[in-house]
Amino acid sequence: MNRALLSAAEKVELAREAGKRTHHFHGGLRLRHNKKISCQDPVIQPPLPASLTVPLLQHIGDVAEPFVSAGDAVLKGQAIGQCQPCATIHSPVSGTVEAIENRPMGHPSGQAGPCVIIRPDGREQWTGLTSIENWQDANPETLINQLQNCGLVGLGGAVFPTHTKARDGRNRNIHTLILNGSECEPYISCDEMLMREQPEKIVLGARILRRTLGAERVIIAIEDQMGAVQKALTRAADLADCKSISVVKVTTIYPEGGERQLIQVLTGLEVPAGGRPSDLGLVCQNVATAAAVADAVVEGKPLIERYVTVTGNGIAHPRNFKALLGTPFSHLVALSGGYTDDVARLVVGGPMMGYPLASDDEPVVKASNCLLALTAKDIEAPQPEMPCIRCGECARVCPATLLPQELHLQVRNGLWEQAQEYGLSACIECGCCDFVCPSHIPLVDWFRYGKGQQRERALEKTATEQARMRFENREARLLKSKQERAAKMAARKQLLQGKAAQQDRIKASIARAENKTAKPGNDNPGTGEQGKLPDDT
Amino acid sequence: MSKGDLKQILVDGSWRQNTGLVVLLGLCPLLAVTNTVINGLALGLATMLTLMVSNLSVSLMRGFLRPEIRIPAFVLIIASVVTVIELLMQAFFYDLYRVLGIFIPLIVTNCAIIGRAEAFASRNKVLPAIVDGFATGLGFCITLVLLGALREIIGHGTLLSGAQMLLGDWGQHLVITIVPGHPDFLLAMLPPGAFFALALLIAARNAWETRKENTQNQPVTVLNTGHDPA
Amino acid sequence: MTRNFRTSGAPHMPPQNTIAKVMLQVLLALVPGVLAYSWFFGPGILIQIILATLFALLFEAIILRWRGRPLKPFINDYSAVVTAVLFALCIPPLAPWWISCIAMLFAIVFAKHLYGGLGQNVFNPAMVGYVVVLISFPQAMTSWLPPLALAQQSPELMSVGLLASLKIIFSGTVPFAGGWDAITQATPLDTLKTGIEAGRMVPEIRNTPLFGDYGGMGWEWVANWFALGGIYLLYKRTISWQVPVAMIATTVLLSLPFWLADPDSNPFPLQHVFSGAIVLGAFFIATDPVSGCVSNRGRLIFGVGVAVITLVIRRWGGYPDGVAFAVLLMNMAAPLIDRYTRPRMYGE
Amino acid sequence: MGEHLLILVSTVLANNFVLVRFLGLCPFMGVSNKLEGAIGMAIATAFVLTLSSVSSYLLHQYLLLPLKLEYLSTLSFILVIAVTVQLTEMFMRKSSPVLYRVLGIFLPLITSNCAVLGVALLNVQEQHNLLQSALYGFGAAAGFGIVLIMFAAMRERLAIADVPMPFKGAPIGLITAGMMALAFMGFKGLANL
Amino acid sequence: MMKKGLSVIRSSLLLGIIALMGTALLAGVNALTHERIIEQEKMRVLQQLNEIVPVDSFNNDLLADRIEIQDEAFFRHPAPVTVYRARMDGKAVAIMMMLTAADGYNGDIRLLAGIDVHGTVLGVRVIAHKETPGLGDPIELERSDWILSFTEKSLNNPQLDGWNVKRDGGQFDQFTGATITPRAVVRATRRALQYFDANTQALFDTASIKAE
Amino acid sequence: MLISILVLTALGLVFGLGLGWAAIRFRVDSDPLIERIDALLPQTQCGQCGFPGCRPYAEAISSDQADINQCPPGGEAGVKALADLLGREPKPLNPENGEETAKTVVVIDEQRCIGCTLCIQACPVDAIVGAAKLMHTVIESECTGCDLCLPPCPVDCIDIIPVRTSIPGWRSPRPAKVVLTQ
Ligand SMILES: Cc1cc2nc3c(=O)[nH]c(=O)nc-3n(C[C@H](O)[C@H](O)[C@H](O)COP(=O)(O)O)c2cc1C
Ligand SMILES: Cc1cc2nc3c(=O)[nH]c(=O)nc-3n(C[C@H](O)[C@H](O)[C@H](O)COP(=O)(O)O)c2cc1C
Ligand SMILES: Cc1cc2nc3c(=O)[nH]c(=O)nc-3n(C[C@H](O)[C@H](O)[C@H](O)COP(=O)(O)O)c2cc1C
Ligand SMILES: Cc1cc2nc3c(=O)[nH]c(=O)nc-3n(C[C@H](O)[C@H](O)[C@H](O)CO)c2cc1C
Ligand code: SF4
Ligand code: SF4
Ligand code: SF4
Ligand code: SF4
Ligand code: FES
Repeated sequence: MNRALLSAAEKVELAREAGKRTHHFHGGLRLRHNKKISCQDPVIQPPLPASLTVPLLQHIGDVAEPFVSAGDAVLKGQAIGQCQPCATIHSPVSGTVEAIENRPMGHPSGQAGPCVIIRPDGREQWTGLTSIENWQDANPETLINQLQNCGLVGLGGAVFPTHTKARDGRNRNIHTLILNGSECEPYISCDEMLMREQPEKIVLGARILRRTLGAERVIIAIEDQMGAVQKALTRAADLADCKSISVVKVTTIYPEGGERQLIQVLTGLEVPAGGRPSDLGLVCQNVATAAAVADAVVEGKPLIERYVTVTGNGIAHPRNFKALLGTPFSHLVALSGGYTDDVARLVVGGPMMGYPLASDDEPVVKASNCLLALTAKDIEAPQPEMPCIRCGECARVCPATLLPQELHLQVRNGLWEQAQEYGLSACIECGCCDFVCPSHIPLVDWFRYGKGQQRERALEKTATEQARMRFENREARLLKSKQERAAKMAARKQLLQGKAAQQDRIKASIARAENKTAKPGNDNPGTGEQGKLPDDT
Repeated sequence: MSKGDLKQILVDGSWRQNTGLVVLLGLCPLLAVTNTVINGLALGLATMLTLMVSNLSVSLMRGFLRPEIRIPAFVLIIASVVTVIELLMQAFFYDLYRVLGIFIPLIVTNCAIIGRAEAFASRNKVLPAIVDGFATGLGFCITLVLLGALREIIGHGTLLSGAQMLLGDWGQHLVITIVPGHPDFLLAMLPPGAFFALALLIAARNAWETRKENTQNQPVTVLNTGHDPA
Repeated sequence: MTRNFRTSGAPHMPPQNTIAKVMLQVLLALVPGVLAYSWFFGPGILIQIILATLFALLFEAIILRWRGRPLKPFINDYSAVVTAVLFALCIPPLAPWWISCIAMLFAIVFAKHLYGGLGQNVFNPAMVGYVVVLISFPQAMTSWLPPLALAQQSPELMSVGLLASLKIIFSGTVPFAGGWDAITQATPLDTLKTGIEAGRMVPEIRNTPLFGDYGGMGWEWVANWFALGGIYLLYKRTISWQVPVAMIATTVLLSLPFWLADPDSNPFPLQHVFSGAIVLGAFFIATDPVSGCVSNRGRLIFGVGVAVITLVIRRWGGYPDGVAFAVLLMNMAAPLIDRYTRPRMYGE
Repeated sequence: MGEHLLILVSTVLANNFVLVRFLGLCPFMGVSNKLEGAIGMAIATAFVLTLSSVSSYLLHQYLLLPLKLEYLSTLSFILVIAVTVQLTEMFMRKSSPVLYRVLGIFLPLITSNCAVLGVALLNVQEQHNLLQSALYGFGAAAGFGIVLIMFAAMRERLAIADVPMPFKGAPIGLITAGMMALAFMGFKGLANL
Repeated sequence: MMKKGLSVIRSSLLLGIIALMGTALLAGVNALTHERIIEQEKMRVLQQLNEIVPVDSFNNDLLADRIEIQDEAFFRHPAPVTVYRARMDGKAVAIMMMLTAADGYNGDIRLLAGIDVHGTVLGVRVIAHKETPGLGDPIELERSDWILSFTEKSLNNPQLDGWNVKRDGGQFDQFTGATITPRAVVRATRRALQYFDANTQALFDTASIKAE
Repeated sequence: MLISILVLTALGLVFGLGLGWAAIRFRVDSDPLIERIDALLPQTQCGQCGFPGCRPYAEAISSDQADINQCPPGGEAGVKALADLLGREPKPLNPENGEETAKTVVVIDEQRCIGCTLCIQACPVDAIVGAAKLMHTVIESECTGCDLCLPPCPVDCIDIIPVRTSIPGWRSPRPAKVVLTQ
């Protein structure tokens, strides 16, 4: 059966069988896992740092407007910033707002942005929390509002506001919620630790989300190397007496944690290009998001802390933390025994998709799942960048079945239309192509650049279109008013010269008649023909 | 029309806007008949003659031609001139006529000629038109000869072989052997060699022109590994 | 404690594969075939490989210098060596030294660097070099040696040792009485072609000692060893299966009906495969990533195209073998094929 | 049948008009920067070439030969061609202005595409009959079109390649054409016409 | 309407006038050169013939005194063989046969073979061929003297089996790497001699002169 | 000889007639090209091209009244796009029309604005709002940066500022050139 040829409805039907058996996706890489090193010790909650930097942009969307100003006292969990319809930002501690200023804020750009700097008072005094104890009976809309008020965003990396996704899901007949626990990038182990330590919370979150979305069932997808996790999750599901949750193991292959790839593995179907999982009746959320949902709904706790892995060959004692948002990474590094001597690069996220940090002063944000310290040896390339030899390795591993070698040339040379046609926007920036390229071309950098340019061009195009319309409207308006004025003037004139005009008309008709007789050779001077003449010339 | 203008036309036609090397028109004869210098020279002269006569006539007629018959009219004029030349060659240079073959009547379609008629002669007075025809023809002829020389030397190691076809029997003694005992390098004689030779000629001209332009501008030796446009 | 770090885009694990490794893999895969070649046909081929490599590197260095490009990374990538070796495998083992020189000039300078160098050439450099010398010096390029075994058997032929080979290659003259005619012979494909054109039957032609079990004597074994190397490359995923499979399958399938219809004037399909450059071409030449197609469908078309053109040239054309021309012709078509065979993207 | 096939094979492959016979090179070099334009040119040329091949054959056979006016063949052929082209041009300008813009100055210059006159003259030289003339014209145009389109696709790749300065543009185009001619040498002997 | 009609007529008139002037010019030049062109064409053929048969050995009009024979079975080629006869004061001196060998490497080879009345080869020339340049083209006189090796030979010098290339046990050299081309030329020449031998009478028969 | 002259003259006449007829029959009336050219222009409506707005310039290009290199806001990229569409060679911007500059917008200094409405009348895209005698504001997202509102302002209260970029508006930079030295 060719799954690509099915109709949309058939695909949704088929997607209901998600998880029954696993499928393959194109390409991908088997990478060394390197997760063990950070899973040896239990997760600890670090002591409070001297000050916390809470960026006002920790999600996809606009920068939040702060509610507080320098000098204000804040309580733990108090909302300190919001923008409609983004996720709310909360204070992770109780203390004083020292300043609101631009600081490096853990954004991939490395740019500074508005942050609230809070000095903790050490009392850890919570603000008043509103929880929804009886969530089983609550209206989904109430739940969604609760998620929004608690500042929930996807913790799998995209930090997309959860309430938006949930609200959209309610309108789209979601039948299956997929919890993404297949943390596929090397080194990162925060989701695994979470699933080991708090399976009940994840199951609870899954049930709440299921209700919120109106889905029938939940699939928790984990990697086949996480044996203990499966047991823990299944036990938790059994304890909750929840039949609709199943735990599915998928083979470890990067980037299977990518939503589209995971869906392909679970259903054998592809999310339509330019579409979303909800087109198949699916919603995918990270397991940590689910745990945070449980906290938010049952305890009313906003999203102020998350699991963070601090690992890599550049860290003396890699481990996981349950860190408050806003904690500087340097604080966590110090608690992990500090750096080794040959540390050379800091990365937030995994080695494949993470972004580099210029300084370890930057704070933990909602998106920070891992701080990876790499040594010079780790990042040393055996060869400089060379021209592409079109070997096709990149295309073989590309999970989006693109032709990275062609895309690269198109982006590099600004052939935007062609790049569009070759699916630049379908690139998930997974880095597989980059990793195998024998020419060491920074393909993903090029694709990120290209996608940025394309977005820019699209914006420009709408702006241009808008300007054109406004210009044309204005022209039309001016023309109309001019004509109206002229008509008015003419009417006045006519009124004045009524008589004279009449005489003129008589004169004119006499002249026409004379004209006719003066041209004997022309026996058919159709009036239409004459009328058209001025146009013709 | 001052002397300076005419000189300008001469330089433009024969070097700056050289049909073969810059404008890339008239490529077919340029590649097809240049396996020896003499062939090139002969066709070059014939083309030059055609250009001058056609420019002259087009310039004379420039007042009357309406757009829809402009091209047919030019073509008619050129074709007449070329046929005359063809008949004369057939009568007086029969061997050459046979060697150049179909490319003599095809002078008619040498895009350069109609191009000059259209772009220059139909807009200018008679004298500049003739000078332009001469200059363009000269440029074309020089290119033909250069290309012929390049191919003949590389291919055969000789120059001016077959001169008797153009000059009569005494031409036989003009043949110069540049590389004695040259093992024929057939590539130069075959179609691919023609393309390569012209490419090299144009590249040489480009290199010459750019060097002239920026003698003080030192070329940078650090360059990208690949695909970035300059 | 604040520390500052160097930044650079993801991924943060540099690829371990390099161009040099890829090219060395190809060279390694060629070793069995080359050894078999010199076993069956004498040491001339080894001299040709060394010569061609030296010339290739020389021209590569000169042109890199002229273009103002760094020498080291581009000399060390071994791509010029692959070009040289593949070219050397196509020419008669005793071709004079300047053949390599001229061919490498065209391969490295014209076909490769004028197009921008490594990775940007449209045509297969080795084949460009080969075709240039083939059409320019047909005599030198058609003076093939018979297999050593045959030369030792037949009274009118001489076998050529290492010293004699050196002498012939560098002086261009034959130290034996009887000249070239005493040491050279037409290749099996040529014999077949001229034989068929002269109206002889294929079985009858194949009865001459020049032929082996299914290909030419000696040639079939060389082809086998090249195939082995090719399979190694397939296993290593240095080449993808589409080109070799398409090419060999098409050769068989297309020649089969001809053979079935008239076995007397058409060779057996396997004979097509194992004579001439089909095997070498299928695994090493048509697979050149740079001048080939990028998509899998495109590669299939490429392989089919090479095989079809080769057979057409063999059957109706003026050359006994057409692999080199076929590869160049498909190189020409590759950008066009690429334009129309973009693979289906995820979700499309 | 066989003979007609031979004409096609010969004009398209063995004696390709552009690469082997050197006819029609100006549009070959001029309209090959964009694949789109090349395809348009190929189609336009196929149309004009077949049409003018036939009409000039008719002219020659039924007017010039009976009247013993062979020496007027060049003149009258070119006239026929110019008119065919002019009509095509006007038609195209009306029906597809964009294509018309893309082909730019080259459409009127099909007149001076020597392939067109070349076909007419060669038809006479080789004493083709009507069908043969039509096939010859069509084959020539097909050969022209095929190499033009492939050339254009290659040139799109060349446009973004790191070609050495003096070779940028026309020279590398010519080198490529030379390589194509080299490849076409392989068809030598394919059709011994 | 009027204007449009006028412009049509005007264009056609103009084109007509230009055509008229062009044609007038051409007709004039043609009239002047016509004779000479025909002369030139004749000269060319004569030149080829004279290379083999000395001009002073005959005094008839070679171009007029010719016959065409068609014998596909014998010559192995469908093309007619043109035979020019040289006579001195009406007495047979030699013939020249323009024949075609089909078995070249790349198709037909056109040859001119001169045979004197005693059956001795006066000379052979290759008129046209498509053999591989560099391999098969030493049959041209411009490339090598090989073609001269036929001069003075006849059917019994050498004996019949000597009329072969060396590789086939005959007397004539082949070229290194190319046997097919010389083989074809040798065979064609031998056939010409054999045909002459068998049909000497008929070949010189004046009755078959074609009316020009 | 006479025949030949007659024949060819007749041919010329016939063809001339045919062409003349065709010239009328196939005359081009409208030009959809204008739309396509206009679509490539930046719609800044600044008039630097020498035409009162982008569309008039598009019309001028299509009728060969103007060259393709006269629009500074479109920049080199714009010229190239036009050249591609029209099958011409790209050329550098005509310096007479101005230089390609970074994109800007304007703001009205609300303190100094006297509410004269002169700028509103000048703005080709209605990007300024305000009423007579009241303070005016530029809608930043709709301003094309054409600067046409500057000259009429009697109190010089309009300032040009670069387009503000925010962090969400951040775009990945072009990867650095890899430089390999000899
Ligand atoms: C290449 C790639 C790899 C990803 N890997 C993971 C992963 O390992 N775990 C995960 O939860 N999300 C991963 N994601 C994010 C998922 O695609 C998806 O956005 C997420 O699971 C949705 O859940 P959230 O909204 O709760 O974050 C990855 C995304 C991409 C593009
Ligand atoms: C209602 C809605 C639901 C979405 N659901 C998902 C989702 O499930 N997974 C995801 O990765 N992105 C989701 N997105 C995000 C969009 O697909 C898209 O990635 C986002 O708008 C950013 O677009 P940009 O990066 O092109 O600006 C959703 C967006 C909307 C508006
Ligand atoms: C491309 C090519 C062209 C050839 N051209 C000719 C030719 O024109 N004439 C010829 O006799 N042999 C030609 N040959 C050689 C014949 O195929 C054949 O090898 C030769 O005639 C046999 O002679 P030998 O026994 O001396 O080797 C050519 C071979 C090749 C590969
Ligand atoms: C699988 C493979 C096959 C290759 N085949 C060729 C070949 O046929 N000819 C050649 O010149 N280079 C070949 N190369 C080397 C390299 O791709 C070539 O030098 C580039 O074309 C130079 O830009 C090959 C390389 C690989 C990896
Ligand atoms: S892996 Fe690298 S070298 Fe190979 S095709 Fe892709 S981009 Fe080119
Ligand atoms: S980064 Fe983009 S192009 Fe590269 S493998 Fe991943 S999806 Fe494919
Ligand atoms: S110069 Fe200004 S008005 Fe003219 S086209 Fe460009 S943006 Fe539009
Ligand atoms: S506000 Fe000023 S600069 Fe902006 S579009 Fe209007 S007139 Fe132009
Ligand atoms: S000269 Fe042949 S097309 Fe221009």
